[in-house]
Amino acid sequence: MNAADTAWVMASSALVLLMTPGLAMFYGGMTRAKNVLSTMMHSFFLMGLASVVWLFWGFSLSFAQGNWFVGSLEHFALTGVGADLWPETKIPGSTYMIFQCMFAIITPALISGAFAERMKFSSFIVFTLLWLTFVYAPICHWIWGGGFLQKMGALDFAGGAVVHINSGVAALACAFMVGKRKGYGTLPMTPHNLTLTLLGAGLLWFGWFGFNAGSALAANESASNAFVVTHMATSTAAISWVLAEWIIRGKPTTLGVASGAVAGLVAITPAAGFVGPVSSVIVGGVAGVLCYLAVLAKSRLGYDDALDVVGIHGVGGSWGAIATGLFAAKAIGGADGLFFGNPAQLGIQIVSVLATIGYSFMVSLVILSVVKAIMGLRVTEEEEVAGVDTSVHGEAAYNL
Amino acid sequence: MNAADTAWVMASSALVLLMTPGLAMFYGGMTRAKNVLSTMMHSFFLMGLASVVWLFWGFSLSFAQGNWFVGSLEHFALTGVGADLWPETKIPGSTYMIFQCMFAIITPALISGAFAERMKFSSFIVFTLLWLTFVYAPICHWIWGGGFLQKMGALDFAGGAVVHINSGVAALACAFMVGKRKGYGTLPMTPHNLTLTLLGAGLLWFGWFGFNAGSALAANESASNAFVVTHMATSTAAISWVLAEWIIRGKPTTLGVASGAVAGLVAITPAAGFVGPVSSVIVGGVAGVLCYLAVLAKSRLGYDDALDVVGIHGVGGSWGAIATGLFAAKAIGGADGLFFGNPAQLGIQIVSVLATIGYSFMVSLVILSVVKAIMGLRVTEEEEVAGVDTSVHGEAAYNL
Amino acid sequence: MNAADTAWVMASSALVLLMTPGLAMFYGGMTRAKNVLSTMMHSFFLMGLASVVWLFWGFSLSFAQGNWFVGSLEHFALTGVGADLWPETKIPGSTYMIFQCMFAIITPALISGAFAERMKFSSFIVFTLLWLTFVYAPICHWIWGGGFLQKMGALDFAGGAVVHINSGVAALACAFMVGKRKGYGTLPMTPHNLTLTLLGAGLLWFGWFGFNAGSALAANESASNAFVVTHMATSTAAISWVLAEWIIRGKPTTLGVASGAVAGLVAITPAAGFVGPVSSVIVGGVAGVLCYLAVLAKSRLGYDDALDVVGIHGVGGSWGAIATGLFAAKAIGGADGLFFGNPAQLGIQIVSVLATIGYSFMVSLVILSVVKAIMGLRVTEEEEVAGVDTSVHGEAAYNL
Amino acid sequence: MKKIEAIIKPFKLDDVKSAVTSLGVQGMTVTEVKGFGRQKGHKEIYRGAEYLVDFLPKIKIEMVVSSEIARQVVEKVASAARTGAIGDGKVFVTAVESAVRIRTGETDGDAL
Amino acid sequence: MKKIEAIIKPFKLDDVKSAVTSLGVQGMTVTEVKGFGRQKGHKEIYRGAEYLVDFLPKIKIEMVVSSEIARQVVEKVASAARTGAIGDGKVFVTAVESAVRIRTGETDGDAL
Amino acid sequence: MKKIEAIIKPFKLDDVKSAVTSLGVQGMTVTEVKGFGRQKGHKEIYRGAEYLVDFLPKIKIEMVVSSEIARQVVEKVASAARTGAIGDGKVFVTAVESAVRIRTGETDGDAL
Ligand SMILES: Nc1ncnc2c1ncn2[C@@H]1O[C@H](COP(=O)(O)OP(=O)(O)O)[C@@H](O)[C@H]1O
Ligand SMILES: Nc1ncnc2c1ncn2[C@@H]1O[C@H](COP(=O)(O)OP(=O)(O)O)[C@@H](O)[C@H]1O
Ligand SMILES: Nc1ncnc2c1ncn2[C@@H]1O[C@H](COP(=O)(O)OP(=O)(O)O)[C@@H](O)[C@H]1O
Repeated sequence: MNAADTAWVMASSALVLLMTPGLAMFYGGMTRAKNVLSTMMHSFFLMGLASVVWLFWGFSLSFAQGNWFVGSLEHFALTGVGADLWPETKIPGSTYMIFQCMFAIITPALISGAFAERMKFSSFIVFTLLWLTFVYAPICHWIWGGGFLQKMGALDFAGGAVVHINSGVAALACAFMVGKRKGYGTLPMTPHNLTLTLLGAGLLWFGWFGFNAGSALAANESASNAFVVTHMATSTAAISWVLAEWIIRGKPTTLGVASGAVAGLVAITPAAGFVGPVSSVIVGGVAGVLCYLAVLAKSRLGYDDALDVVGIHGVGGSWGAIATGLFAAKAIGGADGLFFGNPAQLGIQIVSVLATIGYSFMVSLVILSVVKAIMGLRVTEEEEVAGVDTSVHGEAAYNL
Repeated sequence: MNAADTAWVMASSALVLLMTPGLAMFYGGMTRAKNVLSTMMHSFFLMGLASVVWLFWGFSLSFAQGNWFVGSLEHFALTGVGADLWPETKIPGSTYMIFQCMFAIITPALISGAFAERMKFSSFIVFTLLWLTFVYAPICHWIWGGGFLQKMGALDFAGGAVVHINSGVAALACAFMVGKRKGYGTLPMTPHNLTLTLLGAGLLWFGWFGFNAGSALAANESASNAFVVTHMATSTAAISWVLAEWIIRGKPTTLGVASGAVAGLVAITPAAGFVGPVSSVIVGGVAGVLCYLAVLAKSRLGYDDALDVVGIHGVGGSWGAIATGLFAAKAIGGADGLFFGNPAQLGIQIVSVLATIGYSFMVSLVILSVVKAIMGLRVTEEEEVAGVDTSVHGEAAYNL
Repeated sequence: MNAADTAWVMASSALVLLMTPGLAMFYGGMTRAKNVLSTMMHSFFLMGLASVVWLFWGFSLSFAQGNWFVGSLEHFALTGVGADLWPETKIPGSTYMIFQCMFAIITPALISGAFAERMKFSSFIVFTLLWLTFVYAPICHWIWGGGFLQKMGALDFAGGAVVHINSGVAALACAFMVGKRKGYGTLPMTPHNLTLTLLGAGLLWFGWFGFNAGSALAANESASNAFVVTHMATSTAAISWVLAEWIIRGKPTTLGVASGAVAGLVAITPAAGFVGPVSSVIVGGVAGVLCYLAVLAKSRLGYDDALDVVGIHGVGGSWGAIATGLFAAKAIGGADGLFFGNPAQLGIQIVSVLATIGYSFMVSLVILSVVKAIMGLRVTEEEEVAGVDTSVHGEAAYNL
Repeated sequence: MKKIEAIIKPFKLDDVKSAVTSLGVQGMTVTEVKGFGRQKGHKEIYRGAEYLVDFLPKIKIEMVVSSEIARQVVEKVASAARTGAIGDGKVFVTAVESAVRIRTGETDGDAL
Repeated sequence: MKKIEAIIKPFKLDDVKSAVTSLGVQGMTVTEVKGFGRQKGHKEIYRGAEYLVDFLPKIKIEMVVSSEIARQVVEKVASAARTGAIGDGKVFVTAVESAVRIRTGETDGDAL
Repeated sequence: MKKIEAIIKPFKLDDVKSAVTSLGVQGMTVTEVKGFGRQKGHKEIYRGAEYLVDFLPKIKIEMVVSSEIARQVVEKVASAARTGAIGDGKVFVTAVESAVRIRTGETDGDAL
């Protein structure tokens, strides 16, 4: 065991855990005051629920030896995952498992932005249980657990496809199936507390160093490169989103700087171990503008993805996966992309994007249809008007 | 010196430091708006006060060689605590000292939840000074500094007795001696800002990885196990508290998920180095339900422990200490508990719980009586009605 | 490469990055509700802007081999800064670069407290771009990049001069050039949300362990000492500020404990690698009182440094640099100060303070004059009365 | 002149505003209030302790208008704010003796 | 009909509500206000700068009731809100010309 | 007695308070309100979606005073609150039938 690597991956695991409360703040600030708790509850409850799923079968289905599609139940309840080194790393299996656990928490938490302010809490629980099992675990296995995309040579350093495309596409399915918020498009639905959203963005940026640089699974040069390009892509995306909106709408906004930063973090995620700093500036710069335009386009397309999971994670993640196929450089991460003379890699990346989109969308739709048929997906109209916080959770966020 | 271990314990120290601001948020959000600053002040002022006590005599009384009961003044003002390795570790003495310092900050900060919204600030300072000296330092010495409980073989990985039972029991003494808040039981005393409480819970969960996994004092397999079981017990407790209240009161709440998480963190603290992941799920699952019931019972018992320190830290810590005697497994931490064929360990754990409860309660009562006699414990009724923030601290939290 | 050192400096970089959102909270809570977003925007936008400057020319001008005054463009766009070890360290160049990047973000963010609630956003951007290039990079080079102050033997462990005196003095120039807020001295300008300020102070304290202990660039005894003295000076300053105001104004405040902590963090920054724990208590104790008095004096001096950058960073940083010349001890950091028999060091420290003050003040004034002439520095009076948030950024922080 | 005071459900504010603007009402003042009435409140639960919140969020609109149009305004407000569900609120009319526009010093009818 | 407007100390709200409910008052509207009067305020201190806050938090209750019971209501409110300490507040009575229940269109007495 | 109700710009509160205190007014009640009128609002932008906010923050001051000084108070308030810019606000006067000081039970003139 390498103590330094273990220390780094443990620290990274803590950082990634913190991203979920960070996300809760980021999302919570954007909802109306009457729904902030229910929105944060999605993230906080998942910190519990997804971990227990992970412990019992999620990790095993994702990472135990299996077939091209999914793992097995060999590591059910973490059997055989402990002090021994995880293959091809110098860290204990338990460290590897817990690092990955944090990814399984935040991915469904990201989706929850799509159905904020109206989802039924019990249906959310059932949906998530099924989704982690039938969508997250297989896709995770495809790319990181020895599945077919990994065998094909798809590059996804820290979860562009597994986490972001996956959650963005599932969010689209949710937005369709759950339907629009009452009054969407006519009532103002302005963020109720942007300081909370900014705080969340700050915690996400901080935690994401664990997400990306921790994915090197060692405290080495690769981790250091991932750290640098994560920061630089994020910085550039924060600026480029603000510049784009300043030009298009006339005002540079704080929600824009926060959203741009998240867009940059998303886009660099698959590329972090493969591209250098100057490339990362391009990846981030494009991500900021692209995701801003995607969010603007939403109102035209007419679905109500309340907190823009599709526009930021779906679009940003897809761009990142493709950008990895463009900017990857052997000197950095052992593989070349199109601009370094290897067009094949771009093809592989596109396959991984399409496979993820197709599978995640279809299976999410199926799960949602089943849940809808059995127990419904939304709170009642009366509960929605009164606010989900008091009607479902029996609490009011503020008594100032 | 082992650089990786030192890096890990320094990172853990920073994490544990952050728990005290996290606690300030967690507590502050639960008070009424007119008392939030005074509540947060307890935690923030202790970050200063307890550290200075620690530097001069607290660390020495806890960890310098002494007798069965208490250390000595050998390390007064940190004499002899510097670059040299701390015995039985590969980290500098200064690193060991500062890690432990963070525990001496948060323990009295935890107590402050019992007397929130009415304690006199000057009396709080005097109480804390005496309490750190006459309660914290001895109990810390008993268990970690070479005192009689350590010699008996009591297991307390990261502070179930030293930190949680100790603070929970002292909190009970405070609730008795300080008395109920004016209007308790008749006026509504609802949390004024649950987003603050959730943020605090998130920071506590994050910081607690330092608390528990840092207590291995090395970046090794034991730390990794502690990390994993901390996370899993917390996850389970967060869920089990919510399920319990959902069944009993009909609503799953965000204050419930936050409280459950803290209950799980507390309960796994003594056990973190000794039990495996499946056991941790049981430890956490029981903790969530048990602490919820303890909090419900409070209203029957009729003392006003404003922020439920007794119900969560007292009860959760005691359960954790006993659970360590049940679930400890030699394969994990070198000692077996009842369920692994060693009933003696359970006996030792019970002794450590009873000793901590008895000593902490009695001496806390004595200290409080002395402070009450000399300077009183409460603000005036007028100050209490107006709110402690403006009347004692001359500030209002919000001018929105 | 030493993996443990690399892990520690990466973790420290993440911690220092978090300080800027922390600062945004700390500052944002102190403004009026109508200007909180614009104030936080300064910090968040700089997380983007300063990083891009750093990547392209900032790092190179600061740290590439150059002359006594400034570096060169040798490392333009990070050419030659990657996996290879950075000279005299055991960490990759990329790790060293990103750690330093975080300092280049927070320094101009600190300045922004002086012109909060009235600065024009576009002028802020131009000012910052010029300031990083013509003020930050040279001074950084003088002290850490091989420039004349480093050659003279000036001691600045983690940025007393580079970060704090520098930003404090530039803040004074800004306060003069931008002018007072409308209504300053007659209208009440009370903090709108002190819980946000306390949260910010907590994050700053946490992140500062990376700032100071990370500046050892290794997970060694020096880092551990820096960690300890950082914590102890901060603790003492938090207490001493509160005691000073309690005596002078009759109330111990939470804004006082937060401000005192920051004053202590600032003062110990240059000294962290050179002084021992008992000295650190003196450094912090003096800092708390001195900065409190400096803030009180402001109202007499008649400039409107809105969030007290001069009083805390300018005064605290200067005291810290001088204190380093007093309390430095060879046994700790290889150099003695006046109290350990080496009066020459004090002289060198004073030279470094004066050089930083003189250069930073003059060049900041020149930059501000140029920006003022070309595009003006302030929002219009109407925008200021309405609040910068809605008028410049088109957003309202709170819709509760 | 009459002062028309309407207590309505918060999400009806925009409808009421448009309705009265069409009658030529050029100004109004809006306050967030809590209402107690026939509409029942909800329970809030904190760590198992239940609180009955019987004050519900409402919006109070105040408009001073000339006596001639007062009746019409009342009708428009009432119909715009109606959902038919309990808790829709009330409209009250009181007499106003005089009015001043601060900016210009104009009084009464001209001040509105 | 009369409108009874009471400015009271915040923690007396529940007492006043129970007192008037017992007289058959079925609705009221409550606003958080700041009061300035004989009761003195407090100083706030931020980094050493002192601000005198002479506006204190109060609650304003508005109830429209039939003229017959108005006097009784005023008395009940005043006695329920009394602590005897300075700052207890005031009760004002004004005439209301008409009232409408938005939900049903009922008017005047029936609307209350 | 008269109730004087003034809607003013928030930053004029202190000026108005001093102005009327000099006339012997000893109490007033202040509410944060939102005003809609000739003064136009601002646009807010969230992730590119624009919202027109036409309700602006204002302060409502209510003072009950004896009929004799009512006219003077109105003038003082209007001149203290005037900036000359659009949105300065209004002053309305209504009749008050009776007043009670809760603390003592004093009524009418003595209650103010
Ligand atoms: N007598 C009253 N005086 C003042 N406000 C009232 C009165 N009765 C009701 N209200 C206000 O009107 C709101 C709606 O009244 P409620 O009785 O719940 O339903 P409805 O308007 O359908 O009869 C209440 O929440 C309260 O704010
Ligand atoms: N003339 C007035 N007009 C309107 N409100 C008043 C008036 N006088 C007092 N108030 C309100 O009543 C509250 C209590 O008044 P105060 O003079 O402090 O004490 P008391 O009611 O005991 O005489 C004030 O805070 C204010 O809100
Ligand atoms: N008819 C009215 N009834 C009640 N309040 C009004 C009325 N007209 C204006 N107001 C209030 O006065 C404020 C200022 O009015 P506005 O028309 O913007 O400017 P001005 O006072 O300069 O004419 C509004 O924001 C609103 O609060």
